[in-house]
Amino acid sequence: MKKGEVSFRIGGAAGDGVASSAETFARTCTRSGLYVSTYSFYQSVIRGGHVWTQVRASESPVNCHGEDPDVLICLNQDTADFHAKNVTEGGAIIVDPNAVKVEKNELKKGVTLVEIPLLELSRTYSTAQIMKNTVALGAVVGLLDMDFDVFVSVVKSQFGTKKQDVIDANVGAAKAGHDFVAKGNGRLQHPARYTKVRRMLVTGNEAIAMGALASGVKFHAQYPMTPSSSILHYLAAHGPRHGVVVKQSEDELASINMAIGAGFGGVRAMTATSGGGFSLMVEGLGLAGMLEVPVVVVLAQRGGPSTGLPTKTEQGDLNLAMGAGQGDWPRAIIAPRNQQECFDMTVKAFNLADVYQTPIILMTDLVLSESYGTVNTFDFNVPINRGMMADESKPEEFKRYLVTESGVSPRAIPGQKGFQHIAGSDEHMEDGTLISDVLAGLPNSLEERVKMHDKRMRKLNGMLKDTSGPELWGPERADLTLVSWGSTQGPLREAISRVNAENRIKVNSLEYCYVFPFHTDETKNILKSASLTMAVEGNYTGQFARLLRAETSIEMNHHLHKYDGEPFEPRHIVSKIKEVMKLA
Amino acid sequence: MKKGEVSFRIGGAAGDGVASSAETFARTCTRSGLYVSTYSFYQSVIRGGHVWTQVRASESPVNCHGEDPDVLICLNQDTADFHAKNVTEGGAIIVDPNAVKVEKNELKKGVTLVEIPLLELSRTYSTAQIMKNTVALGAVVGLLDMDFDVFVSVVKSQFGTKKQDVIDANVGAAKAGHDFVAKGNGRLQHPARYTKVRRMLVTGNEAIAMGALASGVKFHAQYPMTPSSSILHYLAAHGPRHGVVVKQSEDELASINMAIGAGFGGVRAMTATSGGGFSLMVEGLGLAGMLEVPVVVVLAQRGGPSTGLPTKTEQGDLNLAMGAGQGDWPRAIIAPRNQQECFDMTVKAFNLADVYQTPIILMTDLVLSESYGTVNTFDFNVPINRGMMADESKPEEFKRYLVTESGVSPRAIPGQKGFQHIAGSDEHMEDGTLISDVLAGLPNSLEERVKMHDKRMRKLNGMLKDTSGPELWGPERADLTLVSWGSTQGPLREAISRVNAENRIKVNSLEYCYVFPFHTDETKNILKSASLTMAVEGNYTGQFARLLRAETSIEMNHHLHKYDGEPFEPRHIVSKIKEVMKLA
Amino acid sequence: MPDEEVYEFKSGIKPMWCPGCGDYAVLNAVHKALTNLKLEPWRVAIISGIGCSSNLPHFLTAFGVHGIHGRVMPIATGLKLANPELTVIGTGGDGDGYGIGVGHFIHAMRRNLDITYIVMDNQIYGLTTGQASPTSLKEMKTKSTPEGVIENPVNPIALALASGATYISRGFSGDPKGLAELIEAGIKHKGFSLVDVFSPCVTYNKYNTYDYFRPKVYSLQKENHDTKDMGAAWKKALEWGEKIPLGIFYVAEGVPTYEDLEPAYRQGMPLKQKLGITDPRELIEEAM
Amino acid sequence: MPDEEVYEFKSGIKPMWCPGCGDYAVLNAVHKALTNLKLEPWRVAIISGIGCSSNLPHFLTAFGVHGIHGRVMPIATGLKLANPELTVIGTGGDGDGYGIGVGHFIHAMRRNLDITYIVMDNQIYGLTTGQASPTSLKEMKTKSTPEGVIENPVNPIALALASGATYISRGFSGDPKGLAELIEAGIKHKGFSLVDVFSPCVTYNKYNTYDYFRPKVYSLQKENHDTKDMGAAWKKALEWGEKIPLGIFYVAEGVPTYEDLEPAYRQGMPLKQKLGITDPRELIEEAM
Ligand SMILES: Cc1ncc(C[n+]2csc(CCOP(=O)(O)OP(=O)(O)O)c2C)c(N)n1
Ligand SMILES: Cc1ncc(C[n+]2csc(CCOP(=O)(O)OP(=O)(O)O)c2C)c(N)n1
Ligand code: SF4
Ligand code: SF4
Ligand SMILES: [Mg+2]
Ligand SMILES: [Mg+2]
Repeated sequence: MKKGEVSFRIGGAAGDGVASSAETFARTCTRSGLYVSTYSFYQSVIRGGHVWTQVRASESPVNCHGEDPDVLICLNQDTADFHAKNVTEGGAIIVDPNAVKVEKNELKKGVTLVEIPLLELSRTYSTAQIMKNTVALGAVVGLLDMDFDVFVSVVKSQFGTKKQDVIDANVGAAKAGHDFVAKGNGRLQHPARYTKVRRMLVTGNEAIAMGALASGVKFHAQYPMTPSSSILHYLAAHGPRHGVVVKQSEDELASINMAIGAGFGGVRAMTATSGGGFSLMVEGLGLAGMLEVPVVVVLAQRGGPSTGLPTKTEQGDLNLAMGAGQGDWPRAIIAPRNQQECFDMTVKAFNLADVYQTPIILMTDLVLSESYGTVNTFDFNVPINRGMMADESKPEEFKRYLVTESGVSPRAIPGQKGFQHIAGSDEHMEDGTLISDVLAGLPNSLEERVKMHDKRMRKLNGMLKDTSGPELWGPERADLTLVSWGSTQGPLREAISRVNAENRIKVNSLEYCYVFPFHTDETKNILKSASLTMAVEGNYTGQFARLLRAETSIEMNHHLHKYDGEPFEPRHIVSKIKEVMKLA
Repeated sequence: MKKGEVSFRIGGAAGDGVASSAETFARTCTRSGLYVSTYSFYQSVIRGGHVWTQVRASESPVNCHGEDPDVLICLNQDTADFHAKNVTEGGAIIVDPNAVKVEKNELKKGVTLVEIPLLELSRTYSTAQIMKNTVALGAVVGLLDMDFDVFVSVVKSQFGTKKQDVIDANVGAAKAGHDFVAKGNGRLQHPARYTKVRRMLVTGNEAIAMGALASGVKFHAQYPMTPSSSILHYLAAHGPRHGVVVKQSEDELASINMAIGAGFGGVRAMTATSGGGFSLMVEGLGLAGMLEVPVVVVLAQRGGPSTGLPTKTEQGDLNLAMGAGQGDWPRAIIAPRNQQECFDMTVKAFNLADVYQTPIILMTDLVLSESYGTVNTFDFNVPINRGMMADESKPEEFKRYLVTESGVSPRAIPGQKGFQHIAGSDEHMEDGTLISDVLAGLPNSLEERVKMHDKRMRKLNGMLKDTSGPELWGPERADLTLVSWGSTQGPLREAISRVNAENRIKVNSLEYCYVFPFHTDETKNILKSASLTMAVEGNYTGQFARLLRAETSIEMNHHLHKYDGEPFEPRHIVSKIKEVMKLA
Repeated sequence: MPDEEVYEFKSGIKPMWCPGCGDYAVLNAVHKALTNLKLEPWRVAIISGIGCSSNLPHFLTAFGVHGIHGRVMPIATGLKLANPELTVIGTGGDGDGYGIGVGHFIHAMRRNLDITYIVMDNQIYGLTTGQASPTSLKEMKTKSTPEGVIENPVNPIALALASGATYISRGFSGDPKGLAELIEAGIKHKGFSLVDVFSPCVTYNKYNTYDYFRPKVYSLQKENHDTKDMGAAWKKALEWGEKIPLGIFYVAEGVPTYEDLEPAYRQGMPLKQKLGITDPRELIEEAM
Repeated sequence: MPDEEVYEFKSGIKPMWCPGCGDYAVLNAVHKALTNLKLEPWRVAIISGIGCSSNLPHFLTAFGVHGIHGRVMPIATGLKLANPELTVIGTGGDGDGYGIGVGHFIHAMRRNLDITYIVMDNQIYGLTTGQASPTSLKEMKTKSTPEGVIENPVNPIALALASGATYISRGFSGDPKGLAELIEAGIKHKGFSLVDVFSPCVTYNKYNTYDYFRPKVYSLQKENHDTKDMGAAWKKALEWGEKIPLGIFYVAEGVPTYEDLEPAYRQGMPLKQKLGITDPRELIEEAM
């Protein structure tokens, strides 16, 4: 066990309530003033198989779920078999001895085996199987010397005032577990200072949904798909109260086209999906690019190709996002690095979409979408820029697709008298009429086309200026520069801190949140003075490194690719750094 | 007029029969032993607007439709207004003086204005408006001193034996035009030597369809979309007779998935579309990659984005093809450079698809798909390699997704006793069972995933070896190397020949037919000794140059991009070369 | 209403349809219906897909989206939900609506949004120069079916009945007056309205011509068809051959529309709301 | 027939469905039907989409494709056309078949291919953990519709009647024997067969449970329903509430199947043909 932090893991089978118990614990930690980062390892089956969730809680900010557990709850034998031996020195394992056997001689030094008759104790409070988890949670609260009242407050929030009996049962069961360990059946080194600092605990998806609400989204259409579904769930639950129309569409073709219809109608519109659904949005995205309709599209990546690893993480859809839609059209791709950026970048995405009147793609991955992280209370009072609107007083001068230096044209929306126009997917002229309707075959049709295409593509220049370059984190001069995009930031920074603390060499990290339009000049500037470079990304072919090379000609010296479906842990990166730098 | 060749152009409005009259002329030239290349300029309207077709015919091979016309038929006033002044010195213009006025003082030197009462003469033979085109064609045959009987033979082939009255009318009308000019109303410099060498005249699409027939395609599903539709038309007309099931599907989602079903069923299967439809195939392509089902997909590009320029050419879908489908999966992209390669590469595509059990994408563009070119009679006796099939005698050893060095696993098809398996889009094990069905959450599930993903991706190595590198055309050492892919070859080679003949400098051309997997080593080898480079491609962002840079770090020194919807003409390239090389 | 409130709906752009194309009559009928209803062009939006027929929005002075092939309904749905005060009309071809778009068509109908969908059904793919469409009759020879269509045609009226459309009608370009009336009634109807139109393609469909339909068609309304009787409507939907019914097959009045049920509208119309969250306390609290 | 010709259709893989899931009964029924029909596993192919229900092929010893969400019908169509000698069965969920896939469903039915389509209709999205499906009843509360569904459900039986399916039936996982019979008859039927199955999701649909259906369902066949009468079938298709019919709604015998009409088959079965063109002269001549 490290000082100041604890990694808690609970494992069982799908259907055992692993994730929800972990959430209860994560909230208890958050309300105890700790920073939290979680990860759920689960499968594409509703029941059975093996699943586990880790909650890492620390006095100082944590950006990933860490590595081996300090405290482990084994809800079934598989969990003991797979995880018990990994529990860190000085840690604890909680099992129901009537159900699970632990091989004691495989355990690390000083690991306490806490045997609690979980099921038996739970029976007093409820017949529900899941209540045994609560007993175990209570025990953990006791072991870690946390304030039991904080736990109670979490349970109360979760079940609300209307379910007093459920609350009572849970509190009772937890108390039984708590008292069991209080009676000397185990106690850990007091792991962390608990405070009353209040923070939020959100998944990346929730942060995006909140960012959208803050930004004034008024229309959200989505078809469920892991790991994007909880955006739909959150917005369906909270949107209508704030006037947001939230539609589960019949498929993703419909989602994107509904969002385009709503965007054309003048409201802020969004959709969200994963790679398979995004594949179905490809044609619609190009349509939005051509119609110049703002729309925000969340692409939450999971393991591919095809259905692939539906509940596993990957960063394998960058080529897809870059290549979506026939022909060339301007898009921006943003890959938030953590839950806070999920909120902030959603706000940014809506503003970019409105200002540049084109689709903005927000890319996350399963681990960021679904993992909880603590954030400081979001400021919902966000900047909102709806972009260029037509001059209400001059309908006669209005041209929807006016050719401008910025590529952005004045916008008008249905209902505005005198501003009627047709937004057409065929190439058109400034007023929206089709070249083929009025200039079919006339020599100047070519010029008109070129003018309009150039205009659209000029938006890329503006978007480049309106977004910031990659962030160089760590020492300015380093022996090795890691290059990454999106959620890889978390384990990567931790790996760097560890390496830099333990070795003579210095490593830093170049992190991309704004992926496209690509910040070529900044990249070249920074990387020209890099000694050695290594791209760290969660896919097979190194899609981001290819993009970087296509934009800068710079080839990474090394690559670390992970595509087994699991997120990077700091140690994976540490050991690759050591290999590359020939450290012991 | 150049020696040994003639460029013929006929213009009018949509619905005037411009393209079919041009085809008749092109066939007449072909049967006269000339090499032919055509281009049709038309619009996305069925009637009206301005359209024209050019037929370039030459004693020596021609690879593009050339530039200004030598002989022009003006079916309407627009044609005279737009084209008459471009007719080359010594050329001829045919008009019906009762319908079209030509500004004589705008004509170039020595251009003969041949005024024929086309409509009046045609009335004797038919009331159909289109018959006046035939009169004009007859006149051209006369002007060019071609064998009238050859023209008659073409008409006979076109209308078949059952329509003797139509044949008679056409021959009569043509003869009237022919005799009109024979009476001294115009005669051109004898332009070319006519021979009896027999060649075929085919569009790129027809060549692909024939290549597919030769390769033994047994299933073709397609949804109509310009410029791919004539593949469907050709196969619908000729396929069933050769046992090919040809299905117009309800959309492109269905096309690709039907082809996958048929491919799984063991027959050679194909689909074809343009960018919009390909966008809808994106998810299905990834499925085929994952199921390891062979399928050939033709992507005939047109002007984008979105509906864009539906009847215009572009090379703007390379990013789309490269990025199609979430995650990484092995694909090959082949871009035939001319009609002959359309045939050959279709054969190649079917073999690669079967050998590597993965989708192969054949990319053309409107100008190659729809333009006619002469080819030597296709050899239908093509090599057929169906790839690795399971050992019929050892069903018990069969594993559909056996991990092999090549990444290719033995294949078995429904009907084969003992070889039953499920091809699944979820990540699976060697025998096809899903990881989530049998290893849900077990630690070795990660290994199994990695093994299988690696296996699939290894196919890229084999495909790289089984395809040839880029072709260097022209002098080995040059001052400027043009880099291109697909159909740009035609005008580009002609431009190079012209520049090299007229200047001190030497230009050569590096041409890619096999676009992906990318031939990195060959490219580096060749380009490292290039003095200056220029990418020539038909899109805005330089998609191919980006690919090349992503694969090699090599940045082109110059770029020539065209995206006005029209194909390159040699002179566009010549003038850019001159600009770049600072020639007068 | 005073005269000046009647607006011109025809734009200056001349359709490039073939002379005789049925779509001219549809355009005129739409124009007439909109004018009769005294709608204001800026409160009307016409959404179309891709096809000859889908060019129609350009020839009107309303707002519109000329979208992509088959996605008329989703675009119209998104727009209508964003601003339910608009009169939203979908238009397009049989390929667009009943072929590639038939899934969206089914789902749009079961939502019963207050949208009017006018399908110019020429039983052929016009713009792509003459392939079979989902309504092409069996055995019809086209470029894609040189030996004749072997599929049974889609029956849009029957599909609409099976899917909850609340106004189901069929018109004919050869009966422009009747057609305008059907469109007008469809727009007035609160809920999803289908106006299926026989709109002959004179260039690529040499079979289902004006002369093909003229002797066969008759008006349901002249026959005292009961538009409230779903069973009767079903029977009429299946009628095809010597007699082909035109007019209103079925109307369900008073069925709540999607707009009536959408919970977000309790906060007002999306387009008119203030953006963002004024009081985020509840959202924040819940996430703690 | 001698005993040894009856093959085992259950594979060694254990379904991971929740205990009590209706899909177990469907699997058993499919198994029973295939065994009863004495089919050979290697001549049977099961095509599915994505969803809990779509995992079914893995639990059988036949060939199969576990494809992508919503595309069961195109994959099955391609396979059947390539090799019409196979027994091709489509399976999947209500979301898969009637939601994202409803367009293909309509087009597959109008083709009348000799395919049997078994839809495990649990009126919910199971695998994605409980959102509304196209058959979720109005007002049902789900994760995506916390205030209740506001759409009218898809009526698969009515759609099938409107689209030309020639065998239309509905089963219930609570009646495994009846279900197996429906499936068996569906496979035997020459032409497109629909077997819609109420297959309760015990985890995410707490409304349409076994207990919900048991008192309501009754057998059409026990009521002497005339399966040849399309009008009667239509009426029964609309029946919902206190009484819900199970069994065969409609059968059209002797309608030519797609396979009967496909011109390419005059040359034999695609799979068995020699590849390539032996005599290309005509093709060459035409291109000269
Ligand atoms: C995804 C996609 N596939 C194919 C096309 C090509 N396409 C354009 S219009 C059309 C069909 C037109 O038929 P219909 O909808 O009946 O309209 P019509 O021209 O007959 O009025 C097709 C297939 C397209 N634009 N987009
Ligand atoms: C294109 C696409 N969108 C979304 C998904 C996610 N997804 C998987 S299964 C499913 C729905 C499952 O519902 P249903 O078809 O009714 O099957 P059930 O699980 O209820 O048996 C969805 C939306 C997907 N796999 N592919
Ligand atoms: S091709 Fe047919 S549908 Fe298109 S404009 Fe001409 S007549 Fe109308
Ligand atoms: S979630 Fe529902 S449909 Fe899925 S296995 Fe469980 S009970 Fe069956
Ligand atoms: Mg049509
Ligand atoms: Mg379901």
